[in-house]
Amino acid sequence: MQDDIVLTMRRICKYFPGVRALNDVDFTLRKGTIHALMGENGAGKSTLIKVLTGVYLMDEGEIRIDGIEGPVTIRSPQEAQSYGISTVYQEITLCPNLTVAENMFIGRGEKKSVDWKAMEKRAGELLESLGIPARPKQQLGSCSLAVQQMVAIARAVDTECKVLILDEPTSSLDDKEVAMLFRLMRDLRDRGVGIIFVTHFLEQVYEVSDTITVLRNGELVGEYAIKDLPQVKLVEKMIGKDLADLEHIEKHATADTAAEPLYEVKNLSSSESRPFDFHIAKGEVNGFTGLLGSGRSESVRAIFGADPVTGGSVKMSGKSVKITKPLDAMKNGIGYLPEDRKRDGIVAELSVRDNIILALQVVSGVTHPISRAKAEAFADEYIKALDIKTASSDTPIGSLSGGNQQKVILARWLLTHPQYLILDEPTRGIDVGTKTEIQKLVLKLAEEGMSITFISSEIEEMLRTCSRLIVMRDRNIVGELTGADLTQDRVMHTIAGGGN
Amino acid sequence: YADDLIKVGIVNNPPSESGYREANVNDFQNVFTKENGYDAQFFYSIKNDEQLSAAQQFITDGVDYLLISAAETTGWDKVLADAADQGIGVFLFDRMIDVDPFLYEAAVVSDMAQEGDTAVDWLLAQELPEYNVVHIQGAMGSDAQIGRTGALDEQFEAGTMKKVVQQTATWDEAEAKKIVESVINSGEKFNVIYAENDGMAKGAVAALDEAGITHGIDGDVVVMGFDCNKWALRELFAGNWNYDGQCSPFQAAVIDTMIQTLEMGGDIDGLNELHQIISQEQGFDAMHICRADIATYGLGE
Amino acid sequence: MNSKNNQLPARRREPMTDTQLLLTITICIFFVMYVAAILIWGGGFKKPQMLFDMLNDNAFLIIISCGLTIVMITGSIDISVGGVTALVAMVGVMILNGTLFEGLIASMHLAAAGRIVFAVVVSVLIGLAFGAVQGFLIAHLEIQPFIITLAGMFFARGMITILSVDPQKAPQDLMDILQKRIEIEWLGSVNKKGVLIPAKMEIGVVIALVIVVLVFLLLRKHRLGRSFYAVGGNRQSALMLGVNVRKTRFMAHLICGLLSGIAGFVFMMHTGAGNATNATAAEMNAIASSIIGGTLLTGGVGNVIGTFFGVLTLSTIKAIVTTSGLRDPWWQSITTGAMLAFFIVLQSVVLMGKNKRRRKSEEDK
Amino acid sequence: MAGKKKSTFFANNSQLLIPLIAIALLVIFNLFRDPSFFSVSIASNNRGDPVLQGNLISILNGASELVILSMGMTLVTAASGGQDISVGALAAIAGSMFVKVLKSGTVTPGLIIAAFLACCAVAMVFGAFNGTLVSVFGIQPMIATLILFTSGRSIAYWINGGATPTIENATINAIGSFIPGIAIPTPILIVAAMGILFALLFRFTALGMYIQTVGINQSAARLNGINPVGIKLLTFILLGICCAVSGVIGVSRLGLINHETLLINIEMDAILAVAIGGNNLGGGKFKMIGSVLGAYAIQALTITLYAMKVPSTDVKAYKAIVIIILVVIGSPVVKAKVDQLMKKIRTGGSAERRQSA
Ligand SMILES: Nc1ncnc2c1ncn2[C@@H]1O[C@H](COP(=O)(O)OP(=O)(O)OP(=O)(O)O)[C@@H](O)[C@H]1O
Ligand SMILES: Nc1ncnc2c1ncn2[C@@H]1O[C@H](COP(=O)(O)OP(=O)(O)OP(=O)(O)O)[C@@H](O)[C@H]1O
Ligand SMILES: [Mg+2]
Ligand SMILES: [Mg+2]
Repeated sequence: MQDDIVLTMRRICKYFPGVRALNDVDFTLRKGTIHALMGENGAGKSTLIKVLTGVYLMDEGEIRIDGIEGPVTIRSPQEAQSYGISTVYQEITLCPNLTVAENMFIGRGEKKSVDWKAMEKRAGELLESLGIPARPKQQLGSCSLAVQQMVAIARAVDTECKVLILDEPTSSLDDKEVAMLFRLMRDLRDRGVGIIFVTHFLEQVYEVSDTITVLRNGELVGEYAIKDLPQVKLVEKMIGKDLADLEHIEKHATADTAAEPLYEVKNLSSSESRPFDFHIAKGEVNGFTGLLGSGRSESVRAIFGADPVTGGSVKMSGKSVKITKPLDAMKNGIGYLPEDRKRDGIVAELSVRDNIILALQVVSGVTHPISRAKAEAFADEYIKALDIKTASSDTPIGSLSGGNQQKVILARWLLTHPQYLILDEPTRGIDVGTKTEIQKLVLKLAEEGMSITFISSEIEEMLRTCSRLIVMRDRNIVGELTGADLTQDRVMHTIAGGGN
Repeated sequence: YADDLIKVGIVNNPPSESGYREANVNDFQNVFTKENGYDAQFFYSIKNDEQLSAAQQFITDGVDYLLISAAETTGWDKVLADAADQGIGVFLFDRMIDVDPFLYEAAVVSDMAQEGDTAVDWLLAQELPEYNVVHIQGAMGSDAQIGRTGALDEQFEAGTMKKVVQQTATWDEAEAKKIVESVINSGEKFNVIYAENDGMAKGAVAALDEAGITHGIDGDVVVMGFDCNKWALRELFAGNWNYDGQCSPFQAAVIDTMIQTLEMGGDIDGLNELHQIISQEQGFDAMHICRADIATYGLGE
Repeated sequence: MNSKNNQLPARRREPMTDTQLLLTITICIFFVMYVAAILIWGGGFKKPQMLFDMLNDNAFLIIISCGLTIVMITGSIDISVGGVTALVAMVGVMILNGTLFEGLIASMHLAAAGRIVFAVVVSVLIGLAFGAVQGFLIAHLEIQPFIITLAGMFFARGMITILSVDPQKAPQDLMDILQKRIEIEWLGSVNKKGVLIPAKMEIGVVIALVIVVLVFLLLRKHRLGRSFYAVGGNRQSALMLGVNVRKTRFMAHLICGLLSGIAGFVFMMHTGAGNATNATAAEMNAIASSIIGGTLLTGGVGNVIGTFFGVLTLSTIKAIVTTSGLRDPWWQSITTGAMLAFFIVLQSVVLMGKNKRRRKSEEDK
Repeated sequence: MAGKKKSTFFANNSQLLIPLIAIALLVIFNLFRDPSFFSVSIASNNRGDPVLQGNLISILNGASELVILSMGMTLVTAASGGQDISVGALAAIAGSMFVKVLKSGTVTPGLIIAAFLACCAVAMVFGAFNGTLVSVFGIQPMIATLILFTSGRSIAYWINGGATPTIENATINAIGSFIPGIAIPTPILIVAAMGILFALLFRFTALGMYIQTVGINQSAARLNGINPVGIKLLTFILLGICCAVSGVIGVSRLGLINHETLLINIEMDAILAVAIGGNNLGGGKFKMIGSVLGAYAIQALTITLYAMKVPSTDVKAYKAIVIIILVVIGSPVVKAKVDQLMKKIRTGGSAERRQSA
């Protein structure tokens, strides 16, 4: 083994029923480098990581680790930790019932007894130094998704490790937090740690990585030095074809926002949100923007009746309607793709097919079951249309890759043909190719007359799709931007408090 | 006024268990009333440990007398010793328990072994050409089961009767039916059903009826039960069953008298060395039973 | 964002977690109920002995409830605890009265004390055996705990009657040793004859209390104890956090088995009797006690102090019904059910109210 | 293509493996032990009507209440991820109501129907009580149903106010044993009817999907317009109806109700049936047919042990051993090990195929 190599994986194969998740994949990690692992949704990135950390047992191949004679077999994450591999998994894997401090220390070290004082002190220091807004004694379940993600990162970086693995750590972080994370990563790199970094944000890859390995359909495409692989090339390698039109999204003519609104609400409030006014015209795409925790999600949840509605008067196409629970909203042609896919979106053990038809089924009513044949047809249609990677429509959605799960949920709502669709972070965890596809899809649907509210933590994405942005701060609407005001600067300015 | 009343704690089995128990519970509820000078607390359970707890709490609660019909025959030593420490008089009723006789004032019980003997003697007197017995037992470990099983076991051991099957149905009618059904399915010959209470006999008979096997007077199978519920005696009267063993549920009056004697400062006399008072009981035969017997000795409605 | 950063980690009291709240409710209701019982029914409740009675009668239940709490925290269940308790009690009695292992005991020339020690060892071994086999099947073969432990219960109950259909009784001389009670003069009361009877507590209660403390420490301070919570909170996550999930689940069942074994011996010390219906439905009471004390069947949440008060609460409900002078048999269990219903609904309402309030207060911030 | 179909069938129904293995093992065992175990004969009962007889009939007949309860239990388990331990008590309450109404006058078919409706109504009310505690108050099912488990049989006794009231009536007898002229025991027919009703319910509504969704992810269910509270409540009410039907069967078998022993301890068997049927007791996906097979397997086991004259007190110990053997065979881990072995054997074959392609 070469001196600076900490980890080699050779000819790794991993099969799932009906899927070849990894096929003869080689991977090499060097000391003191940040190595980006790239690929489309379902390319096998997470699987490779899980094989490396003993969550899955590989079917073939060998793993060698610096300082250890011969190939190692890693049978559990615990063993992986003992080899100095520290991991942040894609789906947050912490225990919601334990405190923040415990989550950072459980399963580590050899000591048999738990020293709460010392542990909480250490956790407090760590949280503070990383600027994570959480208290050591706080129950993890009461933290927001972003904070949980940060805690997972804090745990991983605190471990004395040779290899640090970060599987999409940035998907729910804002720019500031991402910057902080990168500082940390560089610091660790300088101390000789080898870092595997997975993300779908290309800019981030180019910001911190030294090397890139690309996977496609479970196969290795190649390993490249960052300077040898410009962004366009990378995308080509990932999706396997030339996609020149990727960046070309033609924003459609701004819908007539002054026209009779399709949906309009005055003083809407829910148990979670403050009263606000909102409206959207037919064929309009608008969006809520703001910092993490500024109340974007709570606002759209109120529109959909996802949280108990406490007040407000709603009009659809000028007529007063009552929307207090999701079913009301669905009956009025509103669809809602929630931001927390795992908690609010997928029904893990049900098949992809059932997950796709779920909302349509509910709208049609319990006494009108969708026939098996029809369901098959719908499922096949959307699996094809959205290019969902799944062994079959019978596969439980839980075993799909994160990005593909998201597509299934999107398919679920598209199938109901809503008049008004709310998308809360629909592109989280989605690969670049598909992200663009989704943006295009949004615009196409709007052109066809659907009204869409689009929320994304990536401001560029929103600028590209929305014709009106509602800016939120501290759970209040603080501004609204349209037309020429739709620039990154203006948005940041408004968010920061210079608007109004 | 509570001071003039004699405080008694009565630990019994729940009346829902059987017609026999219902009669027994009613008997005690009717005798140990305010009008008769008692402040009575009742506790019902078929679980021995719950009965033990309740008895212990009655003791702490300061009752003057503790009346017990135990679910199981063992486990009572310490409770009764505590009662003695506190100067509480203990009476056992209906069922004996396995303790030192000096720990209680008197036991007013049925002699279950004798009930079994009476029934088995009756059976032997029938002089059947052969005895192939299906024996359905009550809840294992209860005084009634032990006594009624003992007599039959002797015959099995002596070889005078053949044990086709011996199973407990835990006083459960439906279970009894299943047991007999399985015997019928196995094709084994039997001509006696000895069920340790009426309900189980009824369950057994239902299985016979379904299989087209006749029973009762002139039937292929002799049916025997215990407890003398009115409905069971009617079956006897109709000739569907052959024998029903009586088990008197009425012990309250006797205990009442003894308590009154003790309260007057008297002594309870005429007890045997086990401090027992045995209820007078008999068995009924389908050939001899008359309507008056049903009215006099039948339990329930 | 910045202001949030500075404000949040500030040292302020953590809001009560659901567990702590449930624990508080249970303890409060227990005391309220007990005081009400003293005021309304007086009599026995005025004497400290009533509390000791409850402890004496339920020492075994406290022990198995501790075991169940552990198992439930890991998100599992053990239905066999009552059966194992009864089996151990039966075996213990049969060892003491010489029907079981007669030859072995004779060959070892065991005196009274030796016999008791032998019974203790066998009790513990039976408990461990049940725990180990069940734990192995559940943790390593990943079979649903309910099936395995229900089978365990069937097996234990079946073994009892295979060992002896007839009730067994331990010899009085040995019971005199085992049933020695701790007498507390100053908590005693005067009986009808004017003699002072001290309050009496059985050895089993001491064992139970020690176990409560040990389990508390295990759950709070030991690595294994924390792993129980992690595994119950989210098994997959716990695995990925580096917890040895299999070993943790195995240990939970092993400890639970061990505790059922000890509980069996304590039960035997209490009654000195072995019979088939011993500790009937004890598993249900143990589950109920744990839940009332704030343990969730879904795992990850629970504590053993709550369980202890859960047992006391259940037995107080029963004691109130027993001594309140209800004449009609059906009203006794209907009242028990109604009190239970009232209790758990109250718990749930307080919990929901708290969660609502928490949301409100966050809103106001 | 056909091969693919087949493999998906097994993949979809792999959970039925355990009950099917159970039944297969029992059949093989009994064939070796005593082939006449399976003989079914037609006899005439004491009223002169033809009836089917034999161990198979006893198994099918005797399991009826258990099968019906396990159907309902499956739904409750799926939706709420917990189990109802009050089913035996609730059946006793329902049976008690049935008897109460029947005793109120002369027994006519009209009265029987009225009695049945009354007992269904009562059982549904109590089911709704359990369901409300679970769905509205968020109480764990096992503890919520502990209330009726504790007091249900007393309520049953209280309704009738007597120990073991009996009803002698030919129609009732027909419900519990045989309808004159039909040789199949009526309880088997009732089970079939219930099965068909449930099949129709799931065929003509999307209830199955609703229940599974609620059981797997309540939050997602709510956000897709399903009312989890309503669905859970509904499953408890359906279970209530199952309790009522099995209560009526239980009462009719002997024309008597013993409030203390009617369907005693059946809750554990019902839960066991659901689990043996391959359903996850933590809720979510379910297959009712699995529970039904599981229930029959349990009954077949009991009857086999009875036929072997194992003392009924000891039956439990043997039952335990058989159950353990079964679930070990069906365990996912053991299955994976076997799969690995099979794969090793098959890799040789597939390599050849690849070469030929
Ligand atoms: N447990 C599993 N069972 C069955 N199939 C699985 C399982 N886990 C992953 N797969 C399949 O393996 C393939 C690779 O998935 P993986 O999660 O590694 O993708 P990924 O590259 O991480 O994608 P994403 O960017 O969406 O996270 C997918 O097709 C997925 O459906
Ligand atoms: N001041 C606060 N203190 C504690 N928690 C907060 C605070 N503000 C928001 N949160 C929590 O943070 C979470 C995120 O809030 P919300 O979803 O409304 O924000 P958002 O603008 O949609 O951000 P994002 O979707 O990017 O997380 C919510 O669960 C909310 O309860
Ligand atoms: Mg992934
Ligand atoms: Mg959000």
